[in-house]
Amino acid sequence: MDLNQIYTELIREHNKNPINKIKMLDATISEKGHNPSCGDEIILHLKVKEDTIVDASFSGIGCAISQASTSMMIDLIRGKKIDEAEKIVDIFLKMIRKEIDNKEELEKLGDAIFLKNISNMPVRVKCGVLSWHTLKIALEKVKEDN
Amino acid sequence: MDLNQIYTELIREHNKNPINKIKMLDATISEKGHNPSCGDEIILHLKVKEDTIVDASFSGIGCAISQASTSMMIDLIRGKKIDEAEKIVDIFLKMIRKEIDNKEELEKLGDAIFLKNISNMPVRVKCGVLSWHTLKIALEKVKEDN
Amino acid sequence: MKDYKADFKILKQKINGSTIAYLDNGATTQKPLQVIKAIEEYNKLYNGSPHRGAHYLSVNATKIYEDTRGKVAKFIGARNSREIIFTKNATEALNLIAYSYGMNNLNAEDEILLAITNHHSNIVPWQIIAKKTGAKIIYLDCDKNGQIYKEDIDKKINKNTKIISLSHLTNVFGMVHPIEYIIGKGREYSAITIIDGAQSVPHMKVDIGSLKPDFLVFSGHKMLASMGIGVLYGKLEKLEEMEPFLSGGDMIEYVDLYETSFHEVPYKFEAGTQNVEGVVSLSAAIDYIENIGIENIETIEEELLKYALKKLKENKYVEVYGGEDLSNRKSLLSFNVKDVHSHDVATILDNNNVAIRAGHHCAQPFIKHMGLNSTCRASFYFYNTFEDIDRLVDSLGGVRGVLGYGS
Amino acid sequence: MKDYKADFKILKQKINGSTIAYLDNGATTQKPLQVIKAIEEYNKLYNGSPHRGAHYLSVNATKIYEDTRGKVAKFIGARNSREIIFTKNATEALNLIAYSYGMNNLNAEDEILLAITNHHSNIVPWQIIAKKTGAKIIYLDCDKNGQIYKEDIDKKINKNTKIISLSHLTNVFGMVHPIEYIIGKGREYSAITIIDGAQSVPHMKVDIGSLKPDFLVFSGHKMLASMGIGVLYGKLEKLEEMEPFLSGGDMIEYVDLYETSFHEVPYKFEAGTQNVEGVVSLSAAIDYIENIGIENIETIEEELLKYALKKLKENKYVEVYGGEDLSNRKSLLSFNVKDVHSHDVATILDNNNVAIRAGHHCAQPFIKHMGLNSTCRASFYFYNTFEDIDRLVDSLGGVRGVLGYGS
Ligand SMILES: Cc1ncc(COP(=O)(O)O)c(C=O)c1O
Ligand SMILES: Cc1ncc(COP(=O)(O)O)c(C=O)c1O
Repeated sequence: MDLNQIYTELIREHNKNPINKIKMLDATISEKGHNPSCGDEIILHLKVKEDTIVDASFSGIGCAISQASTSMMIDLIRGKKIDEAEKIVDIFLKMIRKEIDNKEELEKLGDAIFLKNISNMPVRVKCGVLSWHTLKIALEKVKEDN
Repeated sequence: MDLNQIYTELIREHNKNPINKIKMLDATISEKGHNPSCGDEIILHLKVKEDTIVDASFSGIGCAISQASTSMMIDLIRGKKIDEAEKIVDIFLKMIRKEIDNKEELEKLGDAIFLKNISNMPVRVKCGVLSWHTLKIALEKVKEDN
Repeated sequence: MKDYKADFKILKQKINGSTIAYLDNGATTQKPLQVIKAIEEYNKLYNGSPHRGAHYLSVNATKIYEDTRGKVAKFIGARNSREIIFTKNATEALNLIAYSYGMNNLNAEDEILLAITNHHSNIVPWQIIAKKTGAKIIYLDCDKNGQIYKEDIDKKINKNTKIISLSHLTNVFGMVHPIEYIIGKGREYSAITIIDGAQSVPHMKVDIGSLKPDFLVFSGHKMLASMGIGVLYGKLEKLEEMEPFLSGGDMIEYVDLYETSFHEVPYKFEAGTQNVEGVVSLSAAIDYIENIGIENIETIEEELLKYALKKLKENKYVEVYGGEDLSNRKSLLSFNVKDVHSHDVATILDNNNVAIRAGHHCAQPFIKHMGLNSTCRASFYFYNTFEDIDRLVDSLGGVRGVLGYGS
Repeated sequence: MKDYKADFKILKQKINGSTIAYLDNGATTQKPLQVIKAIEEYNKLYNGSPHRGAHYLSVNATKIYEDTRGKVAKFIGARNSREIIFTKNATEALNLIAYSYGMNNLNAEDEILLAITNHHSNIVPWQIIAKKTGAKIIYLDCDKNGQIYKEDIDKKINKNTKIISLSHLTNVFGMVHPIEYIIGKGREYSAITIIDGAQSVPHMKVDIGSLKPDFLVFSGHKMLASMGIGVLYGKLEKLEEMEPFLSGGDMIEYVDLYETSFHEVPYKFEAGTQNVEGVVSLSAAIDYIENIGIENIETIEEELLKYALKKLKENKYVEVYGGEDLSNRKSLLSFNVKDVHSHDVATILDNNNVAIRAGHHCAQPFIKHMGLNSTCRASFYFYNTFEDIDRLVDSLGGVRGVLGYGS
């Protein structure tokens, strides 16, 4: 395994300068996600207006992979409609489970496509998918409230 | 191992014709001995007058070794003084534990000396010593009551 | 027949000039080279602490452990590998159910229905729970062959019955109990059913998917695997509502000073460092069994049982228990020799390197119920041969002589 | 230094071109050829069900099992082999004490004194017992090095303290706790003391005869033996007054329909078919350790620890916990790399075949108490070498670079 395929330039950047790691005081929902066996813990903040995620950010503690993955995800879903965001989450989780290979689909993941390699690291997969699962749960709650 | 060293003529006889296996209605003490892992169960009946075992018998269920050993023991202690009987028990248990080799001492065991070979059979030792332990306990009770 | 013993070195070695006719498989089975090799390989190449580390050996150990969970699920026809919990033996599995389910779900009106044929491991834990909860133990009766029967089952199951626990295949007389019927009855009365598969799973097809019990337990060492590894199958929804039993490392989510949240099923029930080595052996054992085919094992043992019953009948001093109907008998048989205690029989047979078991077989209530003091038991596995049985029968022929009885 | 690794094939194999620098011995140790061979030999020559049979294999298995009980007693300086009970791991042993002693001897006024440094296995069972009995859990504080201290111990032990349970050697910072002092205090206040020796027994002389705790627990797999075998030492008089925990086969005397009388100690606590194979491995492991000499193991590990601490200090981005005083530190150490999460460190080191552990090490309360989120832990055994430590230090040198930080 080449470490550079895991700790890519992008992951390093998102980890070192987590621009999306900031508390959001006017969030419409703040959803906690955790990974007890690792100790990773994030809180995902979303500001949703009607069916659009107008802003997103996160706080919490975790390894580089979970921090970067969260940050990339936020870049990707900010401004997106709820159902679009859900589709992206779906594609991401499928990519990690190696259930998808369609290039066109994968391109919808933007930078997050570079997280593909963590699917080869059983113990780190959980770090990579934590925020995506958390987003999924948060969006379901939002829809229920609507 | 030669089976004939275990199932000796004497053991066969005592097992087949357990002349000492008979309930005693006027026993001064009836002591139960058991061996849960085997299922052996004997009741030792003693008639003690002052410090003498004037009669003894047993009832119960068990393998040939426990039945014969009990029967031989009874032959040996019938009519003996309590302290003599206790000495004999002591010699017997020492013989089984291979802690004694003194011929003179061993001869006090009479026929029971032929049980010596069971000390080489870990799983059957318990069968052989059951009644002797039971006798020891019974005699202690008798002494306490005196 | 194929010479399966080629894989079992322990059965090929000579002790004082002869091999061992090993007929104590109900107590524990021997391990084929394939299992022994799998253990060795694990220890030489892959050993690590599962679930806890990010390094190569730990990742490997985790994978082996979790893959085997899936293999066990498939082997018994469970849909979800999360329904498989590893324990140290069948006994621990039964205790887990008793403490975790029984202790928290029973009260003084409730009844626990056991079969009189049960193994101590499926009686004593219930006595303890009954004492602590006030629940009542009721026993299913059996007929003279050691088989339970419908009229009695129908009579004893009622709306107070909360737990039904019994052997699939009994370990003294080798009776296949009508568990489909009982599980159905249990469902009708909303009682949970616990199947003790310690004797059945190694010897016959057991399919959770069609039987649908709430719980099933068995031990690895009775099916070619190591000692120290057992299995509890539980319906997911039951396991999820249960409290943990053993607690400590790995079964937790968050531990605070005074409160703990628990990990999900199945981890919730697996406290401390788990026996990966045992799991490896179970994995290799299942491969071995599936390679032969469990149906073939059933067929081989049927032949062995039939042959043994026929031959034993020829000795008029041997009384074999369990009756003539072979359709509900499997893999083992009990007998006694006239005038001779079972322990003497076992000792005399051991002298000929014929290994059987004597005594109460951890089933004192059953033995007593049958009016017996003890029995001799010969229990088979697929590697046994007609020759093993001939040696049993021949040795038995000499038993009464050794004790000085006319033949 | 002697090349002990010659006996550990797993540490000689190459994974992607290099051997593994195995520094996760606190989680589980590797097994020498002698232990692997003992297991193989047992399975090829002697395997049988212990305590139950009159035949050769069963008699042998019983003898091996009981002889090892004596060997374990001698190894830890216990006078009586009946004080040794075999469990599946240290966790089961602690649960046994908690359920069997704790549950039946505690009430609402009583206090359970634990160290904040305890492993989850020595916390969660007590939380469960506390909840069921109403007893209160009190924690011993520790200083910034993870060491507990006398003033706090004196303050927290009182006449309500019924149970004191703590690690001898802690598994996160590697502190040797002053257990002689605590055991003395416990005696003064008639509290029982339970020593978790999971980390100490493999690495230092532990002598029951001079320490005189009421209970001591440890795991075989952390001292060269198989997974699936653990030990509970208990004072005979304590064990005798305790109720059984797991129940079933072998631990009974007479089983009636509704009542059971139990076998004597230690059998009373060993339910079901026991792990003879695991016991065999423990026996071989003790032989191996005694062959080296536990004092020599202490010396080797002292050297390793000293060397590792010196070398790690040279990296200004690495913070090592536990302080300068080496007199009460042993066998393992915790650290963090500035700006890098422990899991990333472990992954990056794994890529260089350096095996350490990252996370909370089953000690969340301690980690939180120290204001940490997680640590990296390197834990040694006598077979480790300075070279293993050099590889650790070298790999650590590259960690920050991989994550894009200036050196
Ligand atoms: C201090 C301590 N106590 C208890 C345990 C539990 O040991 P096991 O997982 O073998 O039961 C461990 C190891 O995990 C430990 O380090
Ligand atoms: C029917 C039955 N149930 C339970 C057990 C207990 O199995 P173990 O001793 O492996 O826990 C046995 C075997 O001893 C058995 O035959």
